[in-house]
Amino acid sequence: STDEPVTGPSGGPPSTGAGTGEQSKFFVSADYEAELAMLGATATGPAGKPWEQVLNPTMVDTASFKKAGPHKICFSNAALNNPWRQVGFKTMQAEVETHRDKIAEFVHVDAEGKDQKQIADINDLLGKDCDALIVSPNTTATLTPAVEAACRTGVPVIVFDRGVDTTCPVTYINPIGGYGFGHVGAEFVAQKMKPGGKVLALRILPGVDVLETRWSAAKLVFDRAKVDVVGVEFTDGDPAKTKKIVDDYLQRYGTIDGIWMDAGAVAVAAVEAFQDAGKPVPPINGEDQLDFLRMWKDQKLTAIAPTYPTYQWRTPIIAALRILDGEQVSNPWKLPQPTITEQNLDEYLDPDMPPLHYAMCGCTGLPGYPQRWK
Amino acid sequence: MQDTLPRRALPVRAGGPLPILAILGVLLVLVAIRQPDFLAPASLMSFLGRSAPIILLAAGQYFVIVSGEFDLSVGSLVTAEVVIAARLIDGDPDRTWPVMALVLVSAAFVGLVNGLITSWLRVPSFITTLGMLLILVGAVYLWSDGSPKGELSEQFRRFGRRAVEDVPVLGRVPYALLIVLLLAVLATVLMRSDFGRILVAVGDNPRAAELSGVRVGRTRTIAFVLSGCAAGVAAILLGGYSGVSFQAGSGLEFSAITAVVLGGVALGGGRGSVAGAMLGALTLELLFALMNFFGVSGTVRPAVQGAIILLAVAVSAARSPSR
Amino acid sequence: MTTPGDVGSLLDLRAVTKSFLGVRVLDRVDLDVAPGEVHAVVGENGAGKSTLMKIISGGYAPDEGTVVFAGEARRFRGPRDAGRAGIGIIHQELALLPDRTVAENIHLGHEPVRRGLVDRREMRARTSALFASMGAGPVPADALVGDLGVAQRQLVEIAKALALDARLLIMDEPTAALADHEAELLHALVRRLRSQGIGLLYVSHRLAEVFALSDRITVLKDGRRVTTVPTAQTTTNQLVRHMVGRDLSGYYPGRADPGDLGPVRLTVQGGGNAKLRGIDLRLRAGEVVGVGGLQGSGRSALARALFGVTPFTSGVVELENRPIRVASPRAAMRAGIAYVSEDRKGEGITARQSVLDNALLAGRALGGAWTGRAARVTRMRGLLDAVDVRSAGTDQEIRFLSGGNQQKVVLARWLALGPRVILFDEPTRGIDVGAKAAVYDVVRRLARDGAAVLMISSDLPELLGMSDRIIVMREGRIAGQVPAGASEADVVALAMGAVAAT
Amino acid sequence: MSALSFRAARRTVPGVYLALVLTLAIGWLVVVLSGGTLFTQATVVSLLHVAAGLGLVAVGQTLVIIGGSLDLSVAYVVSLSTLVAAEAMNGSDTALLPGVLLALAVSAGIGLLNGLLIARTRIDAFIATLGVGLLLKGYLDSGYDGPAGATSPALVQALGYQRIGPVPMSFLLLAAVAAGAWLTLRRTRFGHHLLAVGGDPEVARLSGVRNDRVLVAAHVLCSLCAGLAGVYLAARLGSGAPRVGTEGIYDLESIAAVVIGGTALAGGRGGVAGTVGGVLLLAGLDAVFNQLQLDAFAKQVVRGVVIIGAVAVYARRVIGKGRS
Ligand SMILES: Nc1ncnc2c1ncn2[C@@H]1O[C@H](COP(=O)(O)OP(=O)(O)OP(=O)(O)O)[C@@H](O)[C@H]1O
Ligand SMILES: Nc1ncnc2c1ncn2[C@@H]1O[C@H](COP(=O)(O)OP(=O)(O)OP(=O)(O)O)[C@@H](O)[C@H]1O
Ligand SMILES: O[C@@H]1[C@@H](O)[C@H](O)OC[C@H]1O
Ligand SMILES: [Mg+2]
Ligand SMILES: [Mg+2]
Repeated sequence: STDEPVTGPSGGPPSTGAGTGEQSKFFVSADYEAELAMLGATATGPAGKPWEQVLNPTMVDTASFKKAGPHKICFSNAALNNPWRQVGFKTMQAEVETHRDKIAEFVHVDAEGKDQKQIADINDLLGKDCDALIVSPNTTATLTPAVEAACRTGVPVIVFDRGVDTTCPVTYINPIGGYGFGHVGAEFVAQKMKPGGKVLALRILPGVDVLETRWSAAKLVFDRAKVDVVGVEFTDGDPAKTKKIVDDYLQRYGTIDGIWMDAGAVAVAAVEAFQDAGKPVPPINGEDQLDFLRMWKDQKLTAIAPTYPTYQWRTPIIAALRILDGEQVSNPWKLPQPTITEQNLDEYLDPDMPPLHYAMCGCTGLPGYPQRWK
Repeated sequence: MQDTLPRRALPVRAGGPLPILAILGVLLVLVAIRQPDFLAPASLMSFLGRSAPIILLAAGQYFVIVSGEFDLSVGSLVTAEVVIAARLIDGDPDRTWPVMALVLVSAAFVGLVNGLITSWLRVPSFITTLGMLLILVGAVYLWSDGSPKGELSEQFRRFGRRAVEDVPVLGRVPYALLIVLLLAVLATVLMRSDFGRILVAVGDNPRAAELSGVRVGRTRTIAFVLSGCAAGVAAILLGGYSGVSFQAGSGLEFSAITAVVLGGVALGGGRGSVAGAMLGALTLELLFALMNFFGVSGTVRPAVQGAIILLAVAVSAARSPSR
Repeated sequence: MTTPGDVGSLLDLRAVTKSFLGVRVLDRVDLDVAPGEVHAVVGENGAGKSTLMKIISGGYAPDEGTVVFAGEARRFRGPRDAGRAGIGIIHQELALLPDRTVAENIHLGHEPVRRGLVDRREMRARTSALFASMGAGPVPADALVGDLGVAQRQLVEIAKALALDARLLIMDEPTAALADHEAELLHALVRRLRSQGIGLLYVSHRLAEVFALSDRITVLKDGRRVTTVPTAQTTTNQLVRHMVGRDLSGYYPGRADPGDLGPVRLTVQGGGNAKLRGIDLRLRAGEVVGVGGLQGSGRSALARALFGVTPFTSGVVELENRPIRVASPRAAMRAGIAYVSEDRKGEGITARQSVLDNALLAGRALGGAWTGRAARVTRMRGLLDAVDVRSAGTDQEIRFLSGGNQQKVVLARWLALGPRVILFDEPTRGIDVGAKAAVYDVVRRLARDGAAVLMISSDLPELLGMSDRIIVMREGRIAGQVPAGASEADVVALAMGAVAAT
Repeated sequence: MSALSFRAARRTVPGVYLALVLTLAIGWLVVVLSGGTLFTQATVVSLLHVAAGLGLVAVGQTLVIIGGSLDLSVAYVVSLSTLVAAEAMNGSDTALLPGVLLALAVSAGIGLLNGLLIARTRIDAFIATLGVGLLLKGYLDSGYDGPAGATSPALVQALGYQRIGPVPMSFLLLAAVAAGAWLTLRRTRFGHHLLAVGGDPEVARLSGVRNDRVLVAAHVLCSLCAGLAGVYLAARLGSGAPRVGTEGIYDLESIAAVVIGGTALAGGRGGVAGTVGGVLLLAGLDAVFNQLQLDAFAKQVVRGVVIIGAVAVYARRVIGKGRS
């Protein structure tokens, strides 16, 4: 017998980068255009509940999955190894609690950031009579065969956050995405910095699609604006490493006029590096993590925070229940992806939450708030 | 594996800090050529300050290595202490001092446990401290639900972040640098004391030491405690420098061991100086800075680092007489 | 005397020279062995016998000189090379792996292979055949060597050398660990091998067997060949004179007069542990008590029990009439007992530390006052001078010193503590004559200053020359005691199992 | 001293299997009491898959550790091997064999480098393999920003997903490699020499063993095993994955499995049977924790305790044996 996916594995997405010769293979021009278009689109769905809203919905039929409750919902999680995922997972658990009547059991398996383990985990879950399977894949290409195998068992599969290279899941849920994130940050930095200045791009790690797309969009902006990107460095999300890198660049170039980041986790460390060196903090982008938002407010930074909201962790549960009720859902399910600017900054500042909490958790109304997230 | 024919005796005492000083000198010359401003007081001070934690960890690791053991747990100990400090202080400046004391005491305690397991249960220290690495990381994640909570106070952070301002000539002198200098002097004095000499003797030949009345297990345990303490101080400086994160100490054990070996200290014990170990750490940090000045891409740096380590260690292995 | 280089010789060494860390251990040594000849090599401890054997068998490369084997000049790249050429060796120190079986040890490096796999049945069969050919009792081929006793290990070592089908077989003190009847077996084996035309190099301190077995004898002294003589043309006395190089009288410092003896320092009653049984012992201040016995008879075990390394598990130990428990070396040191191990490299020195650090090690370990540390260093420098340590300075790493000077440093380490009881285990092993004399002086001086001295030695003349009385050990017990002035024969008789003479 | 005591010593099932049975039994009990099932087919398949990857690396690691050495570069060799295999195959079945061979050849080359550095240049194995690991990391980080290449579908089918009942082919591969390593250690000259070199290099040398060659060969075999693990992972993942080795922490985990299995870190003693037991124990813990949905972090703590505890038990035994 075999668990092999019928379609066989597929490679990475084709690299079409018309006019962007230097782009990485992660750059898909059509997706890029679509995402930028979505930044301006209005979402449908209940107001004030962005996790239920959809941008450009394309509904799919799910009648074949209709099933009487209560359900057993299974979740194969890539990892719980950073605050973003921790906040998201707590939000997901709280969401599950709001559906106690419909969800009899919620099974969660943590792959600890290992592709190999996640493939085994998915296989394991397939033997557990799950009514729906939610997957947050660790790596796009390598998890594709396992997700395909899951689809073939007939269980409704819902993928969110990072994607897979197959359309077999019932739906793929995530916010607008990396191109949007990267573009917003880069546009801001390019506009606010002194013309012809030097930008340092700080990245977490290579190879994760949602992060790669952020950088490829940013690169496009900087190329067009003829900004001098003096360095692209990986920080591993380590604040100490970040500070050292920024410090070194300040040594080397005397001044840096803009900082672009593909994720906000180490934004505070980057800002501190300027402060500690006694240099003015240049235009910078972070994310919706509270430590950065507070610093932005307190230090009056020239900043912006594109987001990749953690409220997206609520949506897979909602989607699963809708699918099991036979209701139509959108595929892909694109969630709004708000940007925090100087104008709306105050809305997101919550002095009671811990510094590494993400403002866009959409969790204030959920059971256990705020204690669960502290 | 190796022939046992002793090679010709060397005029230089093996394990001394001379070779590492030579490497450091070469790197400094390269810096001076490529980025002369780096050697200006302001940037040099900041460089030394931010290098303080790894220098301390190298010193701590030195005690353990020179006594013939390994400590793989220091990186995760640093992480654990930073995370614990943040959660306990939770932004409240009044808790700074008690928590700092707790950090030091608990780090020493972890060292004590490492030492006791190694010398009483006779578990090779590689395994003891590997297990401890897993336990510490797991426990601290478990305790904090997988993401650091709370916040370090400004008072806590100043040791790793702030400086004595307006010093003549030097400008800002980071507290971290002062702390590391103080501890370096203490470490050097310690290594010249009876205890220090005994520690090296234990690493050289534990049987001979034991038959001369040395309490080998106790001596090695103290070395682990010292390594734990160094990790505690490093945690205070590193937490201060960059704030709380789960990455705070990751991989530092390997950097520290590498630094110690670069500094002329023999794995297996019995040879090398604590000054050499600390200079090894400084050299490693300078190497990173240099790679930046030469624009070596971040992703290629590990390769350059690996090549230089292999080269440096191969050269000194070829120079030193076989055991 | 036969001139080296006779036509038809199997092995022919010319002017072989070897230095370790700058110390010349072999100095232009010539040696030849004919097929079917047993050529004995004798000399004091440290004369260079084992080093020479290792050079012949490829363990070391000579610094200078040539090795001609079977008519061909050779430069062996290693023991494997020599083994292939037909040279087998039984090492003085057992070269066996305790975690491997007898058969695996015997065949290490030349395992029989069938269809690509090690043929274990063949290995077992060959092992049994080897032991049978040696006339030895059964040693289980599948036993772990670590589970065997020392005599059996020695047999394994011999079998291992025989397994090679060597044309030249080197035996470096093969009978040292063997009881009489086992030694007899070995002698028979040697004769049989000789009759098969195999050349044998036979190193031994047992002069009786040297005379019984060998055709020619070469005497080494301080790394030089003193003489090579046909066995039939020499006598024990001549040989000893060649070995020692001077008259033995006057070599050892004077003994204690009965009036010099002080109170009883140390007594043991019914002492026993895994290696020792029923030890009754009394050491008085001012006396040097020698300990004789064959290798493996428990002499070191006695010293190690007294020093708390492997403590007595039964019996009573009293120091100056107060019962003490010596559970560790540290406890022994606190009680005023010192111990100079027979294994200087493994247990005596910390090779890469300085002379001074080595000398201060015990004092530091006992710790105590922070004050007076400078004085301690000054005192130690004086002491190192007093025992005449020759080094490039007290900062020099001790491994660069000659064995004798290393030993003097170890002595200084203990002298500084002013021990009331001091245990010497083979204190002159592997050190040169001059250093030996210095060691003897120190030993005697310690006794005169009121210490009780226990001195283990395998060197019978030394034992007889130094001791005020000699206790002889056999199989973990004290077999008996002989007074000062006894003969070698008296000691050997006791050691070999004769009834106590006194 | 007797032959009897020897036989007992040799035949003892490595203690790790007792621990394994206990762990699985207790785990099974706890899982059942909490209303789940531990030994479903899917769980067993998953467990064996996880064991296969780690097991291949750990078997190789066993060889170098027995020889008194160590390999900290295996995690990078695993990653590199997935990439070499997948890129060479590029999704085509015809390139299957060349792809596999190329991956293995590259891995062997790295093992050769490790071995030569350690045996010839006499750099401590810890630093040598750490340094080589860094070289590889630099290559991987700068050369790859994500999965690359495509594994031949036939290999994916055969090695990645095919199974016989609940036993995946990959586990059979592990079984075969382990059996081969077992045979090598016990029944080949090389194996005997390796145990000797690890046990006492001087004794080995005096007995005519060419220590250098033996050690180099052990490192080549170790890297080959890591390379094979890479080929398996390429089959499992469908492409080359530049970080799969480090994500899997194959370096430290393989060493942990080896010592849990009773092989002495100092060399000269131990075997692959114990290692396989150690791997199954670690994978079994994974399975139990998965079923109980306990935190990965709690598991980490348990792993740490198990590793120290297991070795403490072995150390106790050796001391006990030495004293008796
Ligand atoms: N590997 C070595 N390194 C340094 N010195 C050595 C080494 N091997 C032997 N020596 C020294 O060389 C000298 C000769 O030693 P060797 O073992 O050849 O003497 P021996 O005649 O066999 O003595 P014994 O009768 O005690 O066995 C001694 O002083 C010894 O300490
Ligand atoms: N590491 C070891 N493993 C097993 N047996 C050993 C070991 N070391 C020593 N022995 C043996 O234990 C027995 C008692 O040892 P002990 O050293 O007391 O004898 P000895 O009479 O002093 O011999 P030697 O003349 O070699 O010093 C001897 O047979 C000795 O060779
Ligand atoms: O999981 C990812 C998280 O680690 C990063 O911080 O943001 C994007 C997510 O896809
Ligand atoms: Mg000898
Ligand atoms: Mg002895």
